[in-house]
Amino acid sequence: MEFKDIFFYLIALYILGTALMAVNTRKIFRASIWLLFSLIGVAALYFWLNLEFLAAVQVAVYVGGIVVLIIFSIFLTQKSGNQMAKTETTQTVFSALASLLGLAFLSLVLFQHSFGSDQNQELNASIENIGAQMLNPGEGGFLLPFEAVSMLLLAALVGSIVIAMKVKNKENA
Amino acid sequence: MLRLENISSFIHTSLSNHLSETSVLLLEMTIIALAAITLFALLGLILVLMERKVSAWIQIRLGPNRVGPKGIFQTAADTLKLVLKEGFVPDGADKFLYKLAPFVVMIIAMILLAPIAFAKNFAIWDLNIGVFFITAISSVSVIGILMAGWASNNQYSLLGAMRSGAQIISYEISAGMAILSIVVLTGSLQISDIVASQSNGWWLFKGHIPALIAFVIYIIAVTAETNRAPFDMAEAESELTGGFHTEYAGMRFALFFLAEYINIFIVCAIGATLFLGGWMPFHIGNWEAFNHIMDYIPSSIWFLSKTFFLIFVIMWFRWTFPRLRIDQLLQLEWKYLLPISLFNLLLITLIAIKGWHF
Amino acid sequence: MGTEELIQSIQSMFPDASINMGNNFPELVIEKDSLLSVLNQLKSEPTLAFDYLFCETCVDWKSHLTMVYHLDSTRFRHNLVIKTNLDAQAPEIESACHLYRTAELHEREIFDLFGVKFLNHPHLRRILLTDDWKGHPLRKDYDDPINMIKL
Amino acid sequence: MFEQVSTSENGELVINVGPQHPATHGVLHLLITLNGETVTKLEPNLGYIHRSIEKMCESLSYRQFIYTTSRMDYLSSHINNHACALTVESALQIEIPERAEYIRVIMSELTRMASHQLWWGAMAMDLGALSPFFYAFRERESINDIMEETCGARLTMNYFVPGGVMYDLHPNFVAKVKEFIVFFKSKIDEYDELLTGNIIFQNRMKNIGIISKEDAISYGCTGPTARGSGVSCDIRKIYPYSIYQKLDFDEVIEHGCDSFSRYQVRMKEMRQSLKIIEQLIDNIPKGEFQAKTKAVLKLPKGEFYTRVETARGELGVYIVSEGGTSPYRIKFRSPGFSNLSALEHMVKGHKIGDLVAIMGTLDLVIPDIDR
Repeated sequence: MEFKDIFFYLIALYILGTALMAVNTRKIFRASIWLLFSLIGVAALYFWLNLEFLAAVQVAVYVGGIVVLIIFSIFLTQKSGNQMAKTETTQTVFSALASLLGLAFLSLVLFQHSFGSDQNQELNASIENIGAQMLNPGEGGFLLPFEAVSMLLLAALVGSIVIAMKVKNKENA
Repeated sequence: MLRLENISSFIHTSLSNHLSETSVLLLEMTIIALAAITLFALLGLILVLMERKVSAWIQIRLGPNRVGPKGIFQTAADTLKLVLKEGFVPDGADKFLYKLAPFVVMIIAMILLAPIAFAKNFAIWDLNIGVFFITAISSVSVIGILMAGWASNNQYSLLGAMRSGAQIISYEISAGMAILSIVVLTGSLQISDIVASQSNGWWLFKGHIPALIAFVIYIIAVTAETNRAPFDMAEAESELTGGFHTEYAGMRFALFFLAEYINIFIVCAIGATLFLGGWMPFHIGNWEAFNHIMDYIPSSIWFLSKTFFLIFVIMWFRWTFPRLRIDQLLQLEWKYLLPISLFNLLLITLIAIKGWHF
Repeated sequence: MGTEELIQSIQSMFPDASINMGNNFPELVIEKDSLLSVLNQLKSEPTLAFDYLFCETCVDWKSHLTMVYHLDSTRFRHNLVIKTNLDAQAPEIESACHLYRTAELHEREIFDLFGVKFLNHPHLRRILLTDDWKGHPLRKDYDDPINMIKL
Repeated sequence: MFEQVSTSENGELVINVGPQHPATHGVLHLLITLNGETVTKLEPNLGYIHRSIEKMCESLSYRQFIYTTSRMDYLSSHINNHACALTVESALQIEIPERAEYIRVIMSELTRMASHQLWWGAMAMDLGALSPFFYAFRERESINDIMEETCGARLTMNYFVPGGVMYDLHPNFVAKVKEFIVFFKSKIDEYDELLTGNIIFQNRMKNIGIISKEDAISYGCTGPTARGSGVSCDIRKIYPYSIYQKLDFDEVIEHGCDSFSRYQVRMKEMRQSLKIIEQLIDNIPKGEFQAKTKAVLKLPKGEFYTRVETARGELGVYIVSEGGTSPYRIKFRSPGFSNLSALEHMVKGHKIGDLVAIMGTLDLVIPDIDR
């Protein structure tokens, strides 16, 4: 095993460990912090793959954005410091079954796929290439999904503003 | 004259002559880690002393003047005191997160140091997404503050954490826009490229008025992002007694304190790199003799003097302005800075496409 | 309006009450039950307009307590003192804080230090001393052998 | 004394501001309820430094009780002493020498300026600007030095006694005060440059902490707090005492009703105080500094009330005498106590940062409130 491989397993172990902690802790704030660490681990994996841009996006969007949002919503709910109620046994069984099913499906796909065919093909993950593909309307371009996603985000933004304004009006009246 | 870039290459070549590639890598990593930690300690000591001296100067006082000549060992003595202080955990606090928070803030400040070019060919990791890496990682530092505020089990801390969360997230956008405007002009995210693009003049001068606007917005936004007065809502000692670090004492408090100064250094270093040419010496058009003299000054001196000038400006803000209110703070960002910086970015893009810059 | 005229006009307004000139201000002595109506009239009468209660306090005369209200008119700049006697055992009087907001804190202080109960006061509780303090220090019969030094 | 609660029934945050809090400038305790950052309820809890001065005075003689009042509003100790001395003098009908009157007014106005300077620095500090505090203290120090030379003390001077003042002026006094007038005239412009014109400061002060003229009267606000709402309430003008009648000065009234008006009133009052001192300092009459009084003072039976204008507002001294050597009942109507009652009215609906700013403009001195 090479030095590089040891690093991969270390990162993988870290991601899995923190993810396990995230689902097992019964304090909701701690769960979000473990999730944060897990997501940082994923970013580390991207760094390991030399995909710096993706790694930085992972950190900026998931860690700096989504986890902060989660933490904010935890702050705004009351009694966030209390322990959450223990999950019921049936719930545990069903979620375990669902996870196993997911695992089985994923491994099926993984084992059916043959890796190695495009190993020699250099992956061009430079920013110029990403930018060009993002704004490419033709074959292999991502302009349409990019615009669709931005429309969706805009709709979400407007929707949240509308909801927030409605609550304020009620308070005034 | 001793130049930093020569030292690094000298170490690399002398190590490579004797050892295998892996061990050279490991040894260099260790050296860099030690150097970074030393730099941290030094920066902390210098910046805290500088803050105290600058504030004393502005406030017609003497400042620290007992420990060592002109008080230069004052911060070292303070650190010693803080190390010896008992670090206790308040009742009802989330112990694990309470203890973790200062380290999160500190580690993030350390990671941010990686892509900064201290001198010619002298950076820890000149990765190809340099400035984006910094924007991304610095967005995580808010987590440490939120953690500290929540885990302290204190309403003041919680309010401070909420404030700083809202504040940092908002001002990150403006800071990002300001950084982006230089990236648009340069066409690269890599710090070495950005510095190289300023060999014939700093972007502050080359980019006309939009660059100047971007620079001003950048300085305002990073002042807010590092929780410095007049935007120190997270601490706001007269309102929230100490904000998110109300309950912290001893070395844990010192880590927050240190991280604040390291963050100031980093944002000022980025500001100097983006707008003031990083380690590039100051040149004036065709004045060959003048340019030669400027070239003779080591690049590290250029970089540090620009950075410390910006640090001084930020300290000057702190000791002059009253604090904004939280809603005014957010209003400033969302109603003024963000629209201005968006429009400014458009202008800069136009300049970059048309090649109107020098 | 001179002081003489002021005394006369107030006397004509309240024929039952006695009014005479004190050392500094004219003093009107009234029954405690008529306090609110007197204050109301003094405040709303346009020629008097006593809109500013600048001092409200109490004096313990051992046999009885006396509430003292110092009134001022910000328009005409004339003053009036209103006095009313209270029972020493169970002192009780209507609160003036609906007419003069400043009375709210002053009455809490008097309640705290003299034990006068103010009816219809929004939140009458001790203000300076702790809630479990025994007695009312400014009463003449109050005794605290530890904290009080007798000269 | 109060229940430890962190959230109210409807989920609002309950915070104890004080008794140990940097913004309360002393041991004031405010129990505030917050909805987000907005203050919805405010309840002051007083008495942390209550010394029952009124009770103490009942066993002190008419010479001694004046000294306790220096400890009430320690920033206007001369003016507090003045009120007590005036009460005793008016009851005993003591004529005091003109020299003493001049000294008293000069000292009072110096005290007023020192108090306003401290307020200016402390209020700026409440708003997060730390440097003005040091600038304010530079000027306050020179006033304190002047006081120290003549009175021997820097804070609780105890200089005014029934019948005049305790000692004659220090020979350097006139020269030093003149020096200070020249010095301070340039510095007060510096104050304006540093803070008044600052846009952040103006945004923090304007239209914040509004109290209308009617409310200000009803809440019993006095001093700059009321004058910022357009209430004419300067006792020096409306019920003149000492030699204020002979002096040429303006009562500063602003009509903005907000924090900025209160700020402006105090800034302008400092200039008016300078004006008063300028009129007096060159013609302090020669002669006695203290009238001959009996060794033991006995007030006639009756009630005596005196009103003076301290730096914070109207101070009333109410003495009920039974003819003995000590008062039967004494009541100090302190300006801070009444001004504090208006705090909730001003703060409600504002942010927690504004609470601090508004408290700064009220210029509360806690020993004055607790007594």
